[in-house]
Amino acid sequence: MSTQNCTHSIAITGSGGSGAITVGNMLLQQAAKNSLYGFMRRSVGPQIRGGESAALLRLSDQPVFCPDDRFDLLIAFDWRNADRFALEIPLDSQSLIITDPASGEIPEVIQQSGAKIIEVPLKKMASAVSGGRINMVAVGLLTALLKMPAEVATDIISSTLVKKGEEAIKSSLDCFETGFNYELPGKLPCPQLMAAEPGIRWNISGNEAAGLGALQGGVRFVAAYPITPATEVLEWLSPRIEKIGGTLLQAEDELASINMAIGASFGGTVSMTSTSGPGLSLMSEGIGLAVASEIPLIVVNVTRGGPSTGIPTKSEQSDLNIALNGLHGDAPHLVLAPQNITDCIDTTRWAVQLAEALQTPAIVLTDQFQGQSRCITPVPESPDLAMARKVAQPEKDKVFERYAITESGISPMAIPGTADCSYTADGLEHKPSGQPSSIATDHHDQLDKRQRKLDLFEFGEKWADIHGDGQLAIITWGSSTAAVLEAAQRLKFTGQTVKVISIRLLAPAQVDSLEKELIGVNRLLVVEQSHSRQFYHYLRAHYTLPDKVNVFAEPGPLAITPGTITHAVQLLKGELS
Amino acid sequence: MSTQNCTHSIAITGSGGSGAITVGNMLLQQAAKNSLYGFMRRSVGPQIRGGESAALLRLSDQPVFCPDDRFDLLIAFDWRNADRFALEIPLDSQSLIITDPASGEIPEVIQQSGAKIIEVPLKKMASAVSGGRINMVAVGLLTALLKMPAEVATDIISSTLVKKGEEAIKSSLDCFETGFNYELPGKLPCPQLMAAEPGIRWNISGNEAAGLGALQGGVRFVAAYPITPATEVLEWLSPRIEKIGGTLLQAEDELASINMAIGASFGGTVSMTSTSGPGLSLMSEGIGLAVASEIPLIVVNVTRGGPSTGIPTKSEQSDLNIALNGLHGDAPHLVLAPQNITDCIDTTRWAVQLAEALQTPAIVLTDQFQGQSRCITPVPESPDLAMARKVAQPEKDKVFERYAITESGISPMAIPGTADCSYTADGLEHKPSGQPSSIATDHHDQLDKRQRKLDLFEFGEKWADIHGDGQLAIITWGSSTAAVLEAAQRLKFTGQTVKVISIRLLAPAQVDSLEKELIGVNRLLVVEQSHSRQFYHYLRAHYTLPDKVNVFAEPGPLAITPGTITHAVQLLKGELS
Amino acid sequence: MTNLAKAKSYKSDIKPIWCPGCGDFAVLSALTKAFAFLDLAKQDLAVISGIGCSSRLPAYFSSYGFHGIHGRALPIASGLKLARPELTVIASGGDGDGFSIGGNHFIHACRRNLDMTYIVMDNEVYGMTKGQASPTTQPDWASSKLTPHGTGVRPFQPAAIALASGASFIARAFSGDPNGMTKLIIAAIQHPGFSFIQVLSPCPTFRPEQKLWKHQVEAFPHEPTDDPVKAATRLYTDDGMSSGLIFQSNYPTWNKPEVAQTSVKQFEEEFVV
Amino acid sequence: MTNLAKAKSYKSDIKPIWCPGCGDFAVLSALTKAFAFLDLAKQDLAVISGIGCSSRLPAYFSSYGFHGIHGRALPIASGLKLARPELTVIASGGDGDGFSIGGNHFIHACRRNLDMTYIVMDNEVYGMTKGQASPTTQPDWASSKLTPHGTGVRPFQPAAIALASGASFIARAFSGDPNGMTKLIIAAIQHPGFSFIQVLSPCPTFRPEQKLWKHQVEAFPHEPTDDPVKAATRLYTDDGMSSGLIFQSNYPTWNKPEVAQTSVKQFEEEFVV
Ligand SMILES: Cc1ncc(C[n+]2csc(CCOP(=O)(O)OP(=O)(O)O)c2C)c(N)n1
Ligand SMILES: Cc1ncc(C[n+]2csc(CCOP(=O)(O)OP(=O)(O)O)c2C)c(N)n1
Ligand code: SF4
Ligand code: SF4
Ligand SMILES: [Mg+2]
Ligand SMILES: [Mg+2]
Repeated sequence: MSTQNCTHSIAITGSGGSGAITVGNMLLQQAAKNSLYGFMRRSVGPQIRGGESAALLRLSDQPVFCPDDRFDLLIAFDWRNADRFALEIPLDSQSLIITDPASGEIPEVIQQSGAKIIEVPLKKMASAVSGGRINMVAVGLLTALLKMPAEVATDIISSTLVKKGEEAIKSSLDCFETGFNYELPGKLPCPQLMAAEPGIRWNISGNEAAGLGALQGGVRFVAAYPITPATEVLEWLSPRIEKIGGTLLQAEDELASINMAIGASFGGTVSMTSTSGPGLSLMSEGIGLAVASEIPLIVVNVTRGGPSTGIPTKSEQSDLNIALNGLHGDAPHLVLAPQNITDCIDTTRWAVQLAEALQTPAIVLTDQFQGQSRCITPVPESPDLAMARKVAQPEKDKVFERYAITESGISPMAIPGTADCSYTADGLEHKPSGQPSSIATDHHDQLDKRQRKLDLFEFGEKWADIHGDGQLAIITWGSSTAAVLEAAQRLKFTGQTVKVISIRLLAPAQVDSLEKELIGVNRLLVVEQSHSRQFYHYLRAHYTLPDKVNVFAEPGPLAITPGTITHAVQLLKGELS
Repeated sequence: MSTQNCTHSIAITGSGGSGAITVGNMLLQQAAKNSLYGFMRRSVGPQIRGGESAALLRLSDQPVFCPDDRFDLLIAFDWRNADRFALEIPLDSQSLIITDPASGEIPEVIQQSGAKIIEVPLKKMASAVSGGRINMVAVGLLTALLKMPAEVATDIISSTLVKKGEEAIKSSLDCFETGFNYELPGKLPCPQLMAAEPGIRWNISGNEAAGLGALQGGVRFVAAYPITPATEVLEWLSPRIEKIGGTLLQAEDELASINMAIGASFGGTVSMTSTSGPGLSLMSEGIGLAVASEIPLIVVNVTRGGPSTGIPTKSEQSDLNIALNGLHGDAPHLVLAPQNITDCIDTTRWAVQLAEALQTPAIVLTDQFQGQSRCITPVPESPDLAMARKVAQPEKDKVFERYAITESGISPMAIPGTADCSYTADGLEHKPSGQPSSIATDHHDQLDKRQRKLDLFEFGEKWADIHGDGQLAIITWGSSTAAVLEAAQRLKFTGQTVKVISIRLLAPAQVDSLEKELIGVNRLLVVEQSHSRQFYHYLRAHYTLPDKVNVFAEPGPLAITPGTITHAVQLLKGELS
Repeated sequence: MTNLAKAKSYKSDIKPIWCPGCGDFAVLSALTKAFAFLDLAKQDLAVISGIGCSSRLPAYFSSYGFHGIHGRALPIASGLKLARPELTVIASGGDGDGFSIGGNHFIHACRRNLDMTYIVMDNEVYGMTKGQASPTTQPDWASSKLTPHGTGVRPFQPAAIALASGASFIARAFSGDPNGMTKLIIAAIQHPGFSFIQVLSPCPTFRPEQKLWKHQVEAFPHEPTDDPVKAATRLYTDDGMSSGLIFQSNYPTWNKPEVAQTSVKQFEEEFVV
Repeated sequence: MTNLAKAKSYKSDIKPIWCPGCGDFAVLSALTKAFAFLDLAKQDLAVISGIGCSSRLPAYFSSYGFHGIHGRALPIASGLKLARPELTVIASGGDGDGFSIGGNHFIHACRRNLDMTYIVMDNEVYGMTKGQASPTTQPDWASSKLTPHGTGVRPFQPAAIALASGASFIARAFSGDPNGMTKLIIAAIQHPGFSFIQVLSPCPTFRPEQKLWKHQVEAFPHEPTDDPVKAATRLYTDDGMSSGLIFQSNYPTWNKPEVAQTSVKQFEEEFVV
């Protein structure tokens, strides 16, 4: 990404049943078909059904993974509970608001923005069509406004509604046309998007991506318990995993699901579970068992607002502490974090491979922001081959020792069905044979071994992504990365260079690698989405940082945007000069 | 403690039923009655009954809370499974071993020490008495060897065995006499203990002490699930709490016990639970609920060897990570650690008071080493008064807001039964009224408030204990403190001064207080009993430390002894010079 | 104050997040009517729940309440009741909350027989997480992506489990029969011991077919019994769609033991050697 | 090889930590005899447990095993069985492990009906933690400091709960009758579905009075039934001290659905716009 992005940010809101999300989805598909890119979040109210919802869309000529600081356009089907959205849809005097005068007065919080208001008789236009719906009028309006071709849009409408029958398609197309041909007294405050390089595009959410990465890595057993915002990982996996010989089971609770995954992995099947904060808490004991008994598995944790039940539908990066340090005893394990929606594929796949290679659990920390958003991206690169589990076979004249002390720290692991290698896995401290032992030397040997296998492993280049260079570095992780990278790009456009380090492998800490990257950096800005500066404290705990460190830590539920980061950098630079 | 301790370390071992522990207990009582002090650990094998056990005793003219580096005397009733003890009973050429030739050859691991072996026909002596037992012969032998008066010993025998009847007492006294009068061809390699200041002594274990501190603090409800080594906290509390109007309930599991404690505390009753690592893992979700819904309670965690089921009967300080960072989301809470057996009273009481004042859970981190050991101590100082919970009453013309935003961060808490203050406690993020909310400003207000109440509270002097002064400081916590303090005392005796800082209040981190104490310190030695340097990483995460920091981190199960610490200090000093 | 106005006084002014037509509205209103009938003082009443659509209940009352964590309504309620026996404690939640993640507390609460009432709004689905199978879901219900072929597992029988676990009051109500439900709730609160009411409470959003329940639910054809054998026989032959009081017995409730009282100072004396 | 020698070949050379006279020795030996009788290949056999004295069982076999965490034997065993249906999976543990902390998995494993065997060594006490009351302990047993007046709670009825939960094979064995136990274990392993055996297995250390069990346990006076009503009737009138097969039925077991197979690449295609 070398030039300034050209993007359009569009919010479509309405109360339940108004079809705002459908509009967003259709525009996202149009973008893909028109060789553009896009990113879409959804925001929903507390009501289970019939509550308000918003599609928060961003279209661009480059891949985008985060929202902009402001919206160019808000199209509101009604104003019910608009105050609940107001903070999520920042508007300014450059913005447009399209609304139907029939939906009543525009709320004060929205008017304050000074955005230009365009009144369109959406309801009237829709009701002129038999079975017409305003959201399809909106698709028409927006397609025209964005100067996207009508044929692409109508194709998408037809194929999307194919199950609803001919009549529904017909009335939707009519509505589309009404909207498309409507003369809007205003245009978007930004230049038209120019098609980027053509080519096949994917439309994928982070939760789907994590599911795909898991299957690519070799996962063939999943046990889990539904929880927002992780359920879609399971919903994507369930009908698919059975088609490649695997099994997904909805368990009675998270205690069952983590322990089922342990049992299946003990049996030689690559296993996972997926959850969010409250479920991760319940899984701690099981994850600790996997550490002690050296059972590989992955836990995809889609973080939501905490603590406790918190804000289930909104995002935060506040499960970092528990992922890193939430196990009792000395329990070294893996923690990885994908950096954007498509990276959910790669990082999850890598997590599976590492867990398998290292016989230890890996926690993949994604979040609601990545998990439940969709993006349009180029087709991701072809994955590495799944790393196969090193399965022990009997050796002549040698008694099999499951927890043998080895130089690499990795012991031979046999799986049931292998003759002459039987053993009992144990979460009690044990001798190399697996027999329980409370003797100091056995404890130390096994503790050393479990640590050593992580310390000695060659993790390679993927531990972090490094972008740019400069004396000022921004260090971040996970879903905050997208906003940081876009901020860096904007800064570069104004001639300011910053180095961006985004850590993918959070545990074990890659001390040498990071400290090498910090050579020449004299000022560090830590960016994370938590209240208690969890990432900052983690960095301090494990790495030697430059003398001057600033922290940009904001809890959810609002997304971190590029502008807030460039602003933080400007402040630093001001301070510096 | 200004002079070098004069202490005797004595190990009594035997296989199940041989009564080794009884010998230790009787000697401990004799010490108390003879105006001495003492400390006794127990070590048991994996067998539930009939396995080997050892009483590891240390008698002194000053209060002692940790074992010495070596043993002066080992009296072994037999040698079964002696290898399992060998590492716990370091002997040297100065040591004595008393053994019965009839129990067979002394194992190689023991002989290697070069200790002087004294053969005593224990079995024969015991069988000369009708119903005689060798352990009573041993009490006699040891009483004489330690030059303690026979009358005190016989009184203790008689009162201990009162339930066993006249005959048992008679034969025990006879055995005692045989032992007492036996001419041992050797004496202890250290001067006779001189009685310290006379006065009433307590004989107490850390688990009992934690129970007592809890009741002093006002705890009147306990729900818990048995787990080694925490069960004795409950066993001490259960028959007592009901005598002061309280309730203890054995729950179906730890999920139930933590949530029952939450329910009871919501009801206005000061509440606690007690557990160890695996149980603490299961409680994470509940503790997080207490944070979010602002319910005070305490969790006394008696740490054992980890990870997973680990080594249930042995000690370690490796639950620090989970205690500090084991909750999902941003979940500020209290973590405290008693520094020795009697401090279990004070720290637990203080934890109750803080939890109540701050409406948040407090985790008290003790461990097997403190919890299951007994000591003889002077009568502890009279406790502070229990801090009463600030219970809200209705205010005229004001709607009660349970989670009102206040300057101190502490909101008014009403309890059921109070008219016009009813509210619904919630672990979902909420408005000041308690009504669920996913709006950013509500989330930020409540996150700020829950953090602020901990940040602004005046914790006073008890956050740490500071001893001595010097440019070299040792920083430690919890049960490692005793060995560190004794090491400091030994160093002082050789003219070397070190400053010892032992942190009692681990969370919230007392940054200013510690950094003030570190002024003038240019070298820091961190001492802890964990493999992954949990305390060291915690310190780095939260405090600015001197440039030169060394870490002495050893996992369990062997106790940290003063000599290993003085040795570490010598190494540092050597390096320095 | 008419009874209806009085019932209303137990409601808070928070608007339920429930979907139009959700069965839980009727449970909320039946509870307020029962409270009014029993003339309970608001401040001595606490409604406790877990997490789920149904578990949103507590905030809709003007009494004390606790909206806890998923599956733990019963432990929180039990702790409260143990600490404050004089309060009227109502535990509540959904079939997922109570029978899936909370199943262990359910069987042990039945055994423990504390004097409280547990109301499970059973819609045979996880409403809050948008429609997965719960333990009470029929094995062939295939509308959840997580169980695309149905669960293939025979449904959990709440009443039979309660009986086997030793519950002393077992009833089934239907939110389509609010008066019957109110009467059962009154009886449950009056019952000294643990009272369990399974309320068939439709979820029109994820189980639209449950709209038919109003044609299917019938009154239990038997008088309530205190004989577990009779109750078991009936339950094992019942289709799960009959409402009414099934079983009531005077099992002993868990009680604080009567012991002579002393002081913490006394315990300190015990440590003196 | 005589049968006895063969049975012995299923034993590892680790010496049990159990107290002399512990009932669990007989369970270990009955299992090896059943394995020998069924001629199971060691490497295709896995014994899974939780934590407790009884849960130490797996390491004493020469087969595969997993000594897991307290209360989770059944999930670990279920995961293994789901992933490797061809293995013979035995879950095992104590009454505390299975009915207290593990109670929820017990009822759901009964429902799920995977083809495995679950053996609970019931000594009505927590042995490993030195003698606390378990769910099956009589309410007036007052020898634990945690319940100095007894639990005051009616005991958990494992067989009745299993029945209400939908288990398809329910038996009670006695470690004082090793031959009877061996036969029941054989039948349990042969049964296609979830087989539950409650073994009365005395703890002479913390429940010395259980030495009397050998005079109290009698064979069930009935033939096994497949009628839950009959089984319930018997169980509700039984004193919990009769041994034998109580209930066996051919409920459907949970099975992997038969679906056409494809490849991960195919799923990738679905994302193409
Ligand atoms: C520990 C944990 N796991 C999972 C969830 C997600 N979750 C919330 S409600 C719910 C199920 C609700 O179903 P039910 O109890 O039947 O209530 P309903 O919504 O149907 O009324 C689940 C799985 C959670 N909040 N916490
Ligand atoms: C999470 C957790 N809680 C508590 C314990 C402590 N614990 C170990 S075994 C046990 C009970 C054992 O009783 P049971 O299952 O009946 O087995 P038994 O020893 O009687 O054979 C308990 C409470 C633990 N290991 N883990
Ligand atoms: S989803 Fe179902 S249970 Fe939830 S509120 Fe809507 S109708 Fe009620
Ligand atoms: S304590 Fe009881 S259950 Fe445990 S090994 Fe001893 S006799 Fe067996
Ligand atoms: Mg439900
Ligand atoms: Mg038991």
